[in-house]
Amino acid sequence: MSRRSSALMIPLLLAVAGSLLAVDQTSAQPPGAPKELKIGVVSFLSGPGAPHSGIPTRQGAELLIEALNAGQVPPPHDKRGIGGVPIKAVYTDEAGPVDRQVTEFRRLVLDEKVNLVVGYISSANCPAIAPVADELRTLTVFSICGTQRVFEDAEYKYVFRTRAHQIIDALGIARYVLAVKPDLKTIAGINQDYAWGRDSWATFSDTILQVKPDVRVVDALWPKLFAGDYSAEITKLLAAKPAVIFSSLWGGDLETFVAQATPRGLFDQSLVVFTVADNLLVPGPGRFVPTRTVFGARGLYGPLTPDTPLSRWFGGEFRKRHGYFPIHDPFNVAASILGAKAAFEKALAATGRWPTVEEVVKAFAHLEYEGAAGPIKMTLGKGHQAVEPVGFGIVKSFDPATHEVTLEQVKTFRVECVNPPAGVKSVDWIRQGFPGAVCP
Amino acid sequence: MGVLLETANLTKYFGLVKAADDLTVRVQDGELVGIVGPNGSGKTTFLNLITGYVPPTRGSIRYRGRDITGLPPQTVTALGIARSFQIPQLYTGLTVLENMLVALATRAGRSRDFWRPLRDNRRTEEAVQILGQFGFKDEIGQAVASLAEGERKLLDVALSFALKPTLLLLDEPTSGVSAKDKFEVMDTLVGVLKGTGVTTAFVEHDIDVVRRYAERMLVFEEGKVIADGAPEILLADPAMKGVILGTG
Amino acid sequence: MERLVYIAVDGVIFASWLFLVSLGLTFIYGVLRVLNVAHGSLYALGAYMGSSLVLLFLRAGYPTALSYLVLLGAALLIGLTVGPFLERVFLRRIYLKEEVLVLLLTFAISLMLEDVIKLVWGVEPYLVNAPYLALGQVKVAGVAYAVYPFLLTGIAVAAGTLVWATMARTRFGRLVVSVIEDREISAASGVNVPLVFTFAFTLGAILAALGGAFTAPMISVVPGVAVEVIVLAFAVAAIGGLGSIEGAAIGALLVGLLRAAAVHLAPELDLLAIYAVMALVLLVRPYGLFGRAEVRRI
Amino acid sequence: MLPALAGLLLLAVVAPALPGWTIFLLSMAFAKALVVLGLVLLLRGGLVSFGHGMYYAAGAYAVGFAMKLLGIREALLLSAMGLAAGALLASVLGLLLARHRGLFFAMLNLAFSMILYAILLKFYWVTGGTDGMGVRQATFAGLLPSVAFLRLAYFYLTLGIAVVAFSLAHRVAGSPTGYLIRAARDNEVRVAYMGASVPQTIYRTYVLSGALGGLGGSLSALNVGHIVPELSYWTQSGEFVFVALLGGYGHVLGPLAGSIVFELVRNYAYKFSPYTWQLSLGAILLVIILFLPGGLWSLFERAVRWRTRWAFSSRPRI
Repeated sequence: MSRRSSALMIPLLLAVAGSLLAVDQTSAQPPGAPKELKIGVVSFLSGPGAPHSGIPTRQGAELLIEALNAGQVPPPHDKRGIGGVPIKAVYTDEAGPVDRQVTEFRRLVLDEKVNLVVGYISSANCPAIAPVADELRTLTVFSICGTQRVFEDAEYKYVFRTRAHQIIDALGIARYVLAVKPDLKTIAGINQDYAWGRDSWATFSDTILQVKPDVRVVDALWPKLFAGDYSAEITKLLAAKPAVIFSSLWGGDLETFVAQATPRGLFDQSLVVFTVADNLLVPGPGRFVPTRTVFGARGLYGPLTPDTPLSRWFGGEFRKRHGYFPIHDPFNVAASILGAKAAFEKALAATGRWPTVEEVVKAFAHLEYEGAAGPIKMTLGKGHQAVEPVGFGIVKSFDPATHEVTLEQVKTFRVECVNPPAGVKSVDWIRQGFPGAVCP
Repeated sequence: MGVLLETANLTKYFGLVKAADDLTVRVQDGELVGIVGPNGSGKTTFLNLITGYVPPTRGSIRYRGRDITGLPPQTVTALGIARSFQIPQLYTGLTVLENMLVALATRAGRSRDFWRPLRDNRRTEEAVQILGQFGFKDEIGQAVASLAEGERKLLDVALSFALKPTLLLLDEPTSGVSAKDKFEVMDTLVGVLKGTGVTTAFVEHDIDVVRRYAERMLVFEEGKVIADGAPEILLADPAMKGVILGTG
Repeated sequence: MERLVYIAVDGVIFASWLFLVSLGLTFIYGVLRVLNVAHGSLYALGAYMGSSLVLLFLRAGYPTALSYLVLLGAALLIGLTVGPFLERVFLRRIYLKEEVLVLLLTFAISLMLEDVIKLVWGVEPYLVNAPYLALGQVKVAGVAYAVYPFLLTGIAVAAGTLVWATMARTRFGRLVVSVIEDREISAASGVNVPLVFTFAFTLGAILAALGGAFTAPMISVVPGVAVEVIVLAFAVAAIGGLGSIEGAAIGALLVGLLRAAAVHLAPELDLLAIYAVMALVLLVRPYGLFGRAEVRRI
Repeated sequence: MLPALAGLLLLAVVAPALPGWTIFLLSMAFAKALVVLGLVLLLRGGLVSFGHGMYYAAGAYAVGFAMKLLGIREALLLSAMGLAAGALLASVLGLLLARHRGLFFAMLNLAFSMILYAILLKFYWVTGGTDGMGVRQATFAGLLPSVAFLRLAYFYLTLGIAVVAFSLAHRVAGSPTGYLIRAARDNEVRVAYMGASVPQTIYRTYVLSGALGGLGGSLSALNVGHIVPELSYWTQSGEFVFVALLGGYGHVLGPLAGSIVFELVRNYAYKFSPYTWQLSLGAILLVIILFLPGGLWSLFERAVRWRTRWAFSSRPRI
């Protein structure tokens, strides 16, 4: 990824520009504005979710919020803070039982008096938090949460998700597989035995069979979450010799699986596709990404990140601080904060005074804005659920020094190809053969 | 005077050890029987067999003409056979009074009662009265853990007695009680029992105690009953005395 | 036919790991009658210490061949420091009190250690698999297996035999047994019971750390490994009959083989396997495979 | 008991003045305290269950399904169904568990709870798997409280049920069965030699305990509005055991004290050390265990011992 090198000097220029602009921005305080805007940032700070999702999310939020307050973010988000108001972040841990999360959300809103909440990674937490957000009339922007059901099974007024749901990963990677292996005969899956794993596998296999009904599903393995040992699963996959193996493993489980499967030659035998492969780029001793596997980053992130001024700046700054180009989690939380910023400022522009939360959520719905890695369109779920393109490539090489992979046969799938149209449930859409899908 | 308890060829092996060897014993209504014999001669095993704590290897036990062989302690006890223990078996976490109240509640078949309080006036009254008979006055509020060995012994007996049994089996009621207190303890016991006419068998080491209180004496050795009769007659025979004292 | 071979091999591999992680737990329970929840944390400490020491070792340019000794060293380091510390400072205070209370204490300790680990090693995942790769592969029934897991089997057997031999053959073993039989009497007969406890707990801690250290090369060591391992260790120990080493071995084999069978024959049951075994065993044998009910003297 | 009731009454009066998040926190504390109370009844018999999350989950999912499949929305009715679900499950498993003692009782409970967890997870097309299922707002006597009063309504529901449950439990603790379970803990042989059945006493207590667990679960489901299989995960059960011992089981009010303190401590641990809350939580609990082995309740006990010597003098030593 040669373009990265050029990305390094740009932030300097921006920093200078930002500090020059800074002067007249402080004076631009809209009428009725609070002196600071409090944002609750929720992500896994402990437990297995921390290393690859929670901590990167927090790091991304810290970076962006500091830069916003300093007015150092490149256009179109160069306005200081949110609507000129500086941001104060309150970070908290997403680990712990669901009732604890609901208590924590209420504490953030009613005790810490945060103006909005961003974050949440676990699909189990978002459906629990959303109704509470509406009850407390608090703008809440989910940064990840895989499941598509949040907005397909319910409607929320104050809740938004600024990244695409799980469907694009598994559906997109299925399309990718069919593109690079037109003569596909057999598939197998190894996914953690919980909702994310189930949904991902269902989406993948349904899509494959929908497009190519003669494909045979030879196996579906369900190791428990955080199993730690995959010898038996690997043995079975080696014996079954499927052409393609689909996996939505993430975090430590993904790394453990890769570590145990590589020496046994699983990746030489079958084409293994990982929807969350970018987790392997998180720095740490002994990192490696197996070559000749299909690399997914849950959207266009990590090595697939489109080259925009914002992505160049964010990626560069993040690398400076943490030694690697950000994977999807930091980009996602940045998109959530920028989405809130855009919504606030849109409402602000409309009313000319500091907006009420109702005005903000009204402005947020169906918003189209520049995210940290390309445009975000709030299209689905009555304008509360974003759609994104997605891309994949096959790993050619991995450089442990820079934590970067080189991909080949990179293919990206436009929004209309991998996201269901508004008002259609993903599952039905796949079963009906993707009506209205526009694919390259 | 009918037969209350009757064992036929009662035998118990622990591995190769014969703890009970072909015991055939009859106990009549209203008797006060002393069971003697050296350590390990099978006295306690005899009680354990009757009360179903261990099942016999062979033989049968009839109580009031009914076969109770192999019935568990709780059933045997419910039929009216109560026992005390060599090592007092008490509820150490409860007070003396509460121990007694539990005994009275279970006797009244209230052990499954979820609702009415254990500690009602009538029951407390009776408990205090029975405890009084056994010499418990100020201690009744104390936790059992704080009692002296002799008191524990008495309470253990008192609990068995409180069940209003037809047959009361006492396992060394005076062991652990100092020599001089022994007779005091036994006087209290026998005093209480006399009035009620409860048939009683008690295991005892001290032959003076047996001579003084028992109407009839069973002598155990190596799991067998080697003699059965009035204490004064049996104890007249020095050989027998040797056996009992374990010196023969 | 191959399938059976696979089930057997995969089963034994998983069983070895299970045995290794439950040995220390069941041993400590056997001697101290303490269900040590912090066992999982000691395992995690062993894993982190193992990976970071091997990492330094290799970066310093030493040969991978010796890294196995480093893993062993890491286990001893953790066991010999943290073990006595926990026993002397905390457990010591509440022995002979309620079993559950001690259990509670170890739970609080494990909570704290979870974050202590985070503060010492950070949250970045450790994947130090050089020792794993160094041993290469071997083909079994046409399928490539990494050799390392078989080393794990060896270590499990060795550790098990060692503990067993210590208990059966050495003076320390006899002391421990006497303490298990009756604390009061052995104390009265001049046995330094507190010291025996410290030794026993330390040995248990070493075993826990050993499990972690030698698991480290085959996994990515991340926060939360402690939580995942402790309940497995409990289950295996309970199945075997808490305190019984041979029981833990049989229990581990049972669970290992059943899980392997589940993966190969009915993947949907993978999650259930271990708890199903545990429930069935305990229903048939209320005190575990090798456990005995304590009969009250009357 | 009376001073405690007075305290709760006071709480009920001042509730509307309390900050919103504490209302919810207290509601959860009370709901969980019911499960813990169930555990404590067993603990008085020397039995620990590492699987009571299973009854918590049973109650919660009873509510979930009653709403989803039967369309029942009446709060009291739903709680009753949670209670029934817990009792039903316990009355079946109790038959298998009555023979077990000590850690094996604990571990068998754990096994069952994990099996329930797996079942809830496997039948994801009904249960929503680990993503769980939502629980809609319940009605009170047919009325749906406005958002402003919703939390308060749930709080009063939970508080009310808790007060009733605790009073009943207090009465049970004083009943022959209540004493007999303690007697069994001390000496099963003697219980048998009084003609009572230990297994039966355990069974009856276990069913009651399961019912309380189910009740707590149903209230938790109503308050949280979302239920997940993790309710039955062993870590949740562990938390309950922890709170039980934290509160102390010398008195049926121990669980209430323990539950409230635990929720508050954890809440402030999250607030003041979000990155190391486990360390803070662990440290605080460690101190309590080392210096208050009798649990929090023993504090209160010491205070009132002189007045109510008899009532407490015989609490199980821990």
